[in-house]
Amino acid sequence: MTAQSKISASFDAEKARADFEILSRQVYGKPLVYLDSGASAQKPRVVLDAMRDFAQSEYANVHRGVHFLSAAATDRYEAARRTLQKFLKAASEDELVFTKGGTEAINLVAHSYLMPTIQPGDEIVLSVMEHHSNIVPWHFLRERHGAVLRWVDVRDDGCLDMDALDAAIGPKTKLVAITHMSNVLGTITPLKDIVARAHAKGVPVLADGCQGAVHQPVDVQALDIDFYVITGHKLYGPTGIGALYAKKAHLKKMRPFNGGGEMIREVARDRITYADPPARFEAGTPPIIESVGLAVALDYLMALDRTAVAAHEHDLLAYARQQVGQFNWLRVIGDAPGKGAILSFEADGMHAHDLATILDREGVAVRAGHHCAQVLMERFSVASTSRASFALYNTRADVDALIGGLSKAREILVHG
Amino acid sequence: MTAQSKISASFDAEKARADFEILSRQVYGKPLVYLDSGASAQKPRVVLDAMRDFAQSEYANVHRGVHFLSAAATDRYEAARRTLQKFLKAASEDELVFTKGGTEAINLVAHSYLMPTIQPGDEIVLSVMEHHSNIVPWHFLRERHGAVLRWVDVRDDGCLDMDALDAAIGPKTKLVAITHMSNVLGTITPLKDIVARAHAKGVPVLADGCQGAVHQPVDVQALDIDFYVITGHKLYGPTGIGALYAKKAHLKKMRPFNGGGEMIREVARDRITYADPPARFEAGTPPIIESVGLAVALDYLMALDRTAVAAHEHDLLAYARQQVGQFNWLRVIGDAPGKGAILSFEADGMHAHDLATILDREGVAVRAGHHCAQVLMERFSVASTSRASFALYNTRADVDALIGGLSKAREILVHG
Amino acid sequence: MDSALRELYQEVILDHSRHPRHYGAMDGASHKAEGYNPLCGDRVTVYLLLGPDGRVADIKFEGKGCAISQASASMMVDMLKGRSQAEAEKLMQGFLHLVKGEDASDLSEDDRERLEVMGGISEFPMRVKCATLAWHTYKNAVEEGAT
Amino acid sequence: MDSALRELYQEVILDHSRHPRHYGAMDGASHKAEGYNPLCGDRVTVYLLLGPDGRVADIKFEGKGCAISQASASMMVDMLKGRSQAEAEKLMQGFLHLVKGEDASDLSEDDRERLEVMGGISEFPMRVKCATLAWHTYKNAVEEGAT
Ligand SMILES: Cc1ncc(COP(=O)(O)O)c(C=O)c1O
Ligand SMILES: Cc1ncc(COP(=O)(O)O)c(C=O)c1O
Repeated sequence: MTAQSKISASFDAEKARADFEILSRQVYGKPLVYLDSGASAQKPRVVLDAMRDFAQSEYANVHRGVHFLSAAATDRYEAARRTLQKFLKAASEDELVFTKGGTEAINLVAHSYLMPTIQPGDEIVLSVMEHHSNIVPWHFLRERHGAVLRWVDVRDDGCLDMDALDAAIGPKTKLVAITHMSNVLGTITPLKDIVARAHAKGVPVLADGCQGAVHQPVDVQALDIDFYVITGHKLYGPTGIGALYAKKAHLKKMRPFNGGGEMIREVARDRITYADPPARFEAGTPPIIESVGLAVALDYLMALDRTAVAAHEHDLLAYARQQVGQFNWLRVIGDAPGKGAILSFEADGMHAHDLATILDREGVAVRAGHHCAQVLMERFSVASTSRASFALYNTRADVDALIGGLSKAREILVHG
Repeated sequence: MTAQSKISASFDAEKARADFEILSRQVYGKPLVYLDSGASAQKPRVVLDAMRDFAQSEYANVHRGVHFLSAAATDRYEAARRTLQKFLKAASEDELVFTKGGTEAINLVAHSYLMPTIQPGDEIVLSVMEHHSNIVPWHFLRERHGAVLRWVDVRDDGCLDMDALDAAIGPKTKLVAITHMSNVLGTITPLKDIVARAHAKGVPVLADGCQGAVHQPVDVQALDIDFYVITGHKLYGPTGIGALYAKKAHLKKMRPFNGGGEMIREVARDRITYADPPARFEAGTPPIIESVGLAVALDYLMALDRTAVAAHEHDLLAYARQQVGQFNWLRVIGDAPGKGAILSFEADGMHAHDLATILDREGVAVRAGHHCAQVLMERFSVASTSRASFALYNTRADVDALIGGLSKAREILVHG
Repeated sequence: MDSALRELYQEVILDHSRHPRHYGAMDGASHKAEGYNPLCGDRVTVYLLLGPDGRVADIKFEGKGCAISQASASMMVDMLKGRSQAEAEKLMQGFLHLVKGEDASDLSEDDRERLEVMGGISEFPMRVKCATLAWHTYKNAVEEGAT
Repeated sequence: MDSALRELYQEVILDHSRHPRHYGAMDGASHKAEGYNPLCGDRVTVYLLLGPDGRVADIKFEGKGCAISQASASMMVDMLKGRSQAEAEKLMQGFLHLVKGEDASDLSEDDRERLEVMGGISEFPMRVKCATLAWHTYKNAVEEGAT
């Protein structure tokens, strides 16, 4: 504990809190304790300022005009792509496609990469801890094209079962689709190892980095990963934007996703040709103002000492883990070594929704439910869990409020 | 002219201008004259304020939590849907699906409504003045499913050829996809009449209202239209959001579009069921902050006397039309009676891009190019046009600046 | 302690949720339906035996869920037993109004008194779905659940 | 009058665009390519006759476009004629640097002087593509356009 506290001391969460206006608000007369960043993170002032400033001084549609504002907006939009390239350490900015979110990015891969060639019996390997966004697009391929989903289990502590992964990847596997970090268990998957094993069998890998990219630096080249997905609103950025990283060789071969302006080369009555990537996959007016906000959010993150931030988040998790350890009526789900700062649990005699309601009245925002991970709920034989997820702006005081709220809930619901 | 000026006097454009901060900026030391609202409109302060206020005081993910912020955000998101319902006069809020923009809304219809049942030889009727967003999704159905595109011509003045429309709708027609207002010609199509003719033959109609809904009130029930598409950023709202209106009977039968969180009912390893509309079509975290901005933009519009706004815009168009009439070296493309406030033209000896560059240096922002309407360019045998598009915040002074800029451009490029 | 919370989790509610009345499956049910709340994964099954006159001759429920949904289901079966379809419908409408904080004066005085303990839910709009799950499931059973 | 604009639309440029040199199709071209700018719909076709040593024995172009793209194409054919592939490549790189406002000191003095009129484009980033269209098309013709 001491060592950890020492490391985390190098990140000043109190100072960071001041960047997030919403964190100083009250709910029901109590200070807000926001432990739902896993669902969506709050946005620092610089992000909101940048979006507003841009919208009221440089806004126009992109890629379409030669006039000043259009040029300025296009510059900002393309600069955002380069910021993202830097954030994910991609080889080329052309390997980054802006989407409306993480979900759309995964659908893009299902639709444009897999669907054109998938055959009945072809297999997609995925883990039982995937978010629905990394399940449903593959179910579509099952329903409509006869693909087979091969599920890789997790161990009881929430670790991915690597032997099961090896066993699942076979000659018919067309893709491994795996989360970088579970939004329920907090488990971080060994992506590099997974990619190596899959590539050894000639199988490409998609990582759902919607959670993973928030809590650790990502280097898509070092990972040698084929597809990597992020979403803006969890990265302290705006809603309405996400992105797909894909290796150029894949993008070049992928067919268009949505059709419309910007993604074409030439349109005639009876024939059509398409633009090169990434434009080919960005039909219509893109999330322009959102791209500006996302770039600032990524810059905000990159300007921090991310190792220190990670240490801080781990400290919060360890502290919370230790504190809930005193409650013998509470069962934590997910205890993988090195896991990210997410704490899911069940409490005897207290349904997750009742618990969340009571915590809410204490100002403590947690999530209750299946967390868009019903397959995982089934794996752990629960209908729902409560989840506290920690972000860079959380503190030990937030954990204390959670613990206090849990005791109160127990008092009301069990001893009441 | 007098009559028109009198009517337009009831809308105070100068006052409205004050709502749009960007309009008071300068470019190259000249006052900005923004005549590119057809590509994207500027956003009033109330919209930007509302988004910012929401993001820094009420933000969380929607539909997912029981906590205060999540409830507040969900309320705002669903209230935005009701505002949109009011704006389009839909029978039920469940008939409105939020999308990332107009383009995605049309793709949704192509993918979820037509694709599951389309047969080789089935026909889609569309006009030659469609935006690529209302062309490319149908080209996909042609390329991949053997659908046939039946093109309806426009007359030389830009009016839709209604006889050609009648002739095009036949027993194999599965959909009429038509713009409500051309983004190049300004032509407004007689939607009610079009719907009546199509329905008489049992054919549903999709209207691309990305431009049309900006310049006139829409009543989807009075039109009896099947699908109506809008995009936020042209409606003085944010980027990253648009919407599809669709009759409930259609939505109920449509299969999902993207797969992910929120759009499912139950997900298991080997089976899946989907949520009811509209959730079924809103996979993943939606554009939450954008929905708040869109609602405020629509309220802003609805609070205006829209007849007066339309009269004001028509006055600008008539004035501009009259002013360019003095230039015998300039040819206006699109002169349909009652057309919306868009002026496209060709100028002898001046390529649209050179013209736009010179106008830009005068502070005048116009669009040059094919305007994502290459089929229409071909119809009028031009490679590109220049386009001035007027919004509620434009004034006769803006027209004067345009006219002055045109003379200057002529001086440089032709007499220079 | 938050008074809204205290009202929501009244002793009566907690008691109903801990010791639900008429809990369990029913052999020989004439109607049956399963309700599901996708938000939390809660599930409830309602079993009905309707008499020839449509009266609720017997009713039971089964399922897992939060205190609110369990208590609501338990109170519902308690109160529906013996009612005619028209009476049941009236009770349901009154209940729906009550939990949404709307006017529930249609209810008989006795019904209103018994249901009053659920009135606190109107302060918790995110939980209204929990309270209404069993009722909607009952309705489904009657309308589409003939076994 | 805006000086950047004056520099962009210099007399030399306007003259080239109004009276393009070596305009038209070429019979017996050894290489040919079509370039297309999707932004504005402009199109240019470059015809080449490469000698056995790779030298540009003859070159012509055809197409419609803005003053910048026409002038740039016209100057390009004027200057490329007679050059070896290496010389042509060097000229092209220098030109690309010049219009982007980058260091173009690689160019010979003579070339730099002749191309200088295009330097004004660097002030108009949105128009750089217009200026480079013909050059990229030439390159395409050499690399993939053997007839
Ligand atoms: C692991 C994971 N994947 C995917 C998503 C989907 O992201 P979005 O909802 O932004 O599309 C989420 C968040 O909801 C997530 O936690
Ligand atoms: C007529 C028309 N339809 C569709 C669109 C596409 O809208 P968006 O780019 O917002 O998706 C536009 C604007 O670009 C348009 O003018």
